Amino acid sequence: MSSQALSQNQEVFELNLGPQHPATHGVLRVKLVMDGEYVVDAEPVLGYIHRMHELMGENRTWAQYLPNMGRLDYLSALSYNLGYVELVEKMMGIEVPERAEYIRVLTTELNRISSHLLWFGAFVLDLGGFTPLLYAFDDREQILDLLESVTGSRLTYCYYRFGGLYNDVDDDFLTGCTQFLKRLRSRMPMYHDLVTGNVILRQRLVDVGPISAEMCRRYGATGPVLRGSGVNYDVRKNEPYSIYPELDFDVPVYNECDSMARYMVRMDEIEQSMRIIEQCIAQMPQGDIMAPKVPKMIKPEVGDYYHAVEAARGTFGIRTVSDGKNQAYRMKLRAPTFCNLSLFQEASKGMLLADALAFMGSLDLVIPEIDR
Amino acid sequence: MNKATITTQLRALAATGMVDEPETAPAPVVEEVEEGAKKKAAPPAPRKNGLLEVDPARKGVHLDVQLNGDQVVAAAQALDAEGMQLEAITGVDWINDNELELVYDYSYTGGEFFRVVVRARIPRDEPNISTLCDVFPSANWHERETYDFFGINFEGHPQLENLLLPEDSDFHPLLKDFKGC
Amino acid sequence: MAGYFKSILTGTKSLVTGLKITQAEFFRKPITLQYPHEVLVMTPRYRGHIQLVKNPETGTHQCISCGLCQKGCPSGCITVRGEKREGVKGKVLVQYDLDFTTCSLCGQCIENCKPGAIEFSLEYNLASTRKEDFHYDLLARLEEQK
Amino acid sequence: MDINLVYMVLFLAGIIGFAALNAAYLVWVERKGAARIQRRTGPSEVGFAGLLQPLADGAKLMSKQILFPDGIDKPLFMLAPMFAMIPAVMILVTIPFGPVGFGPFADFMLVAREMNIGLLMIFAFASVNVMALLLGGWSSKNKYAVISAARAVSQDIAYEIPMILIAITIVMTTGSMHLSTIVESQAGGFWNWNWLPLQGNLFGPVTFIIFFICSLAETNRAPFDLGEAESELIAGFHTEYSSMGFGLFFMGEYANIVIGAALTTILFLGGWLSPLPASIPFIGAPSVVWFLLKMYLLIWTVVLIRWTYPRVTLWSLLNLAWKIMIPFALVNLLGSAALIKILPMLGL
Repeated sequence: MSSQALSQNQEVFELNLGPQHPATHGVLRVKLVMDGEYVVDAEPVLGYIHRMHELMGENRTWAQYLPNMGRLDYLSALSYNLGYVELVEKMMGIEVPERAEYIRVLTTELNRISSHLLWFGAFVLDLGGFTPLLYAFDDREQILDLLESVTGSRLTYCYYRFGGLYNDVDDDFLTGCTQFLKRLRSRMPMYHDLVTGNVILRQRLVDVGPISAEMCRRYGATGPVLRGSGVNYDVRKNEPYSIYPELDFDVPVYNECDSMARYMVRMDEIEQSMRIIEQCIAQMPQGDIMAPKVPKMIKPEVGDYYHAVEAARGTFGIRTVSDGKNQAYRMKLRAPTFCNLSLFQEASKGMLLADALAFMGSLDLVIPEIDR
Repeated sequence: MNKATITTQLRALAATGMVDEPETAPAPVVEEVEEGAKKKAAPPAPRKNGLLEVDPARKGVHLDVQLNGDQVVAAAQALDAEGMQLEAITGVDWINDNELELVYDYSYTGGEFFRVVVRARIPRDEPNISTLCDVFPSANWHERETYDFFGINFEGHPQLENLLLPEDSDFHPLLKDFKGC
Repeated sequence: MAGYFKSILTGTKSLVTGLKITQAEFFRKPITLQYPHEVLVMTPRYRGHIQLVKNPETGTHQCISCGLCQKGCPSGCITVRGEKREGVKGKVLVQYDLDFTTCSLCGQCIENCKPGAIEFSLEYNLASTRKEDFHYDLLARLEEQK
Repeated sequence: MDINLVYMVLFLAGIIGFAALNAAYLVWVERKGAARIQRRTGPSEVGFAGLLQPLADGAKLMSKQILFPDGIDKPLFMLAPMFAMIPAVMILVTIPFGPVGFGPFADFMLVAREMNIGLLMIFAFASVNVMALLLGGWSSKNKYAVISAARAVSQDIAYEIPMILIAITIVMTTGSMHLSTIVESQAGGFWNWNWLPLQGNLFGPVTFIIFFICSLAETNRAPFDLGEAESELIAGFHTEYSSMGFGLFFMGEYANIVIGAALTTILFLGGWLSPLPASIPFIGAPSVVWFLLKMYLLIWTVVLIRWTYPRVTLWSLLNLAWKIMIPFALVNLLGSAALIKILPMLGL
């Protein structure tokens, strides 16, 4: 692409963005070809923290692979845990007790809120505003404290088990959740006043980084990126799993296709996740948290299986091939931001550098998940 | 998106690919698999080409199609025309059959729950298959990743370089005969 | 033209709102913890590295050296060794080493443990410049706790 | 020896000390203020409430090695930080801080060397500041720094125009470029200050805000910190600078903030004049305390703005200058000219 630009006698230069750069939030590298401040071509270069999780899946038992799930996307680890345990339960035909399902959904949604809050802060940081980051961290810290009190860890959770949970939640946690929701509800208007309504932010986001629904489809983009392009697709609604069909929540969809739409989708998703958590607390039944009969050694039937869940960043899918042994024959992890980032090269053409970085922020990248 | 159209098209595609076998030949894989598991016999023989309608609650997909290697582009075009999106491309190394399997996952984001998986088996010694980049741009990175891990050569790919592995690596870690580096 | 002035006005209003919020936050108390001066107590379920449980009756561990924790560990960071001794039923634990550098705190070992001989500790103040400092001898650690 | 010369040397030393002290402690104010805005505590370890932190930072910067990347234009590279600091000190020399206002030397004017065309000189030297960014960015041989330098130049040119247009309005209404005269012409209470139209400045409050915004943009402060936009250009023009090279850029930035705030105070907020009429004893007396009060209030606003808003993009920044501020300033210039003629007719 750079050669093409050069042949048109444009005065272009190459700019190497990353792997150490404040805006890439990790070790992503983007090879930019710039014409002044305009991006002629942007080629993401991946693999700086590639850890070959898929190979690890092939030489560990099904249960031993669980901790890996928390290390793909360290910001919404529980969604990935959920996807994996549900896949294994699907293969083994394990019925999960209802209480466990409610706790799983509750904790996953808490994790989704914390992930979106961190994205919110980091995104505004990309745009040059520092303070909202720390306000968001303040709220996120409450979630981490709550999750720590049940799961024992703050980031890389390993809480779900095949057929249930590691341990039960107590009333303190549930009242803590209720209090937190009350607190976050009172904070959301502040976020909207300070950030959403800000004229500078709107100028930087409205009509910047347009991605059409067709482009999303061609690139396999999912999650808030897709919903910001006016496509009403959420795995929780469209391919229901766990107890999501029993819960009442909306899928926020914006038709503007710009960075602002993606921003608004995530902010609205925080509200919807709060609704889900409230319902989970209200409807949570008493009972066991582990299925009565979970085989000690997981040996799924021969065949291949697929399961998808809605992680904070889009559709997380696992395709696994079992040869009847206690280890997977093949474990494919389909990471949402991998696909979401792949459209960056086409979509960022002709953007200003500042806009391209704002656009990249709006994709909500988590590099360990892209590199796996 | 029309499920019936997709099913018909893919079935026809699978049928044309089968030179020796009649269309009715492939038995439902699920049963075959269960037998194999019960008997603890030698691993089941590789599946024949064909289309299976499987239970999504158990398998996670609705249609499971196995095609010849040269038909995946046609299948992708048929699915693209129906508005499906390519979710992932990956490979499986069937070292005992001396074959590599390519797995293409398609999903539909328009509302209905519909997932299709297209597979193709290619010989392990000559891992060549044509690229989907012209149909789905998302295939670009997925194919580069598969090239990284399996060394599969996607013919016609615009930039078949290592994506996740280091630029100078010459190993393919997901091949079953990979012994660390 | 009216839109031009209106956009300037609404823009200015949003900027003033932002200033009001930050100025109001300025007068509120800090929420951060001054770490070395103030220290948090971990919640009971906090996952520190594992340790041997001390049986209050016998005053020693409950490990039967079955090695299930070692077997179940995804990263192979546990080494358990037991010996046959005369006059004692079963094996006697002689070595329980934990390589904390590779541990991912998943809890597989604790779940696998039938007699409930290991638990998560609440230790989090762990920092060192040497790798060897994270190779724990849990038996010795239990002795120290006495 | 001429006593005036002694005064001058003393004042020069004082001004340099004032600039350095301000730079050091404005950093402290900025860090502490930002921390409190963000519900943190900020510097707290070095000295009481971290008050010695700036000294520790300074000592650290001075003890660091100066790095010269390969292939840089070394003379320019070394010259650039000086261009950032020297004009700032030169401008501070001409700024009158007002009479002491109390005690035995109540009428003693705190000014190093005032000139009758002080305003002109300030703008002349303020333009040199752009050179620092341009040279620093250009000589670093770093693509990010070059982009940053290009941004800084287009930004500073765009914002100098409305700033000077408004300054001309003030010169018209007061009839002088002498800063003390400009202040004295605003005497008689805060309603007589230039930020209200009573003296003939037609869109008084608007021009005040425009001037303030321009001074933000001139000093490359957030939200106009396009030159050093850290999430885009890492550190912009001073990416490659270390040690006191960076330190001078840093001090220059804070000295420029002081200048911007001082100039706004003089032009619009009555300088060292009390907001109340001089007839009221003690509070009504003009004093340097008033000057500093107004100036630091403005500086605090600058700090608050930095920690509240996201950064603008280059286009919206230029749009703001060319499409909003310059038309306003021009209309204001013409309107004020008319108002100056009308006001005497109304007997004001």
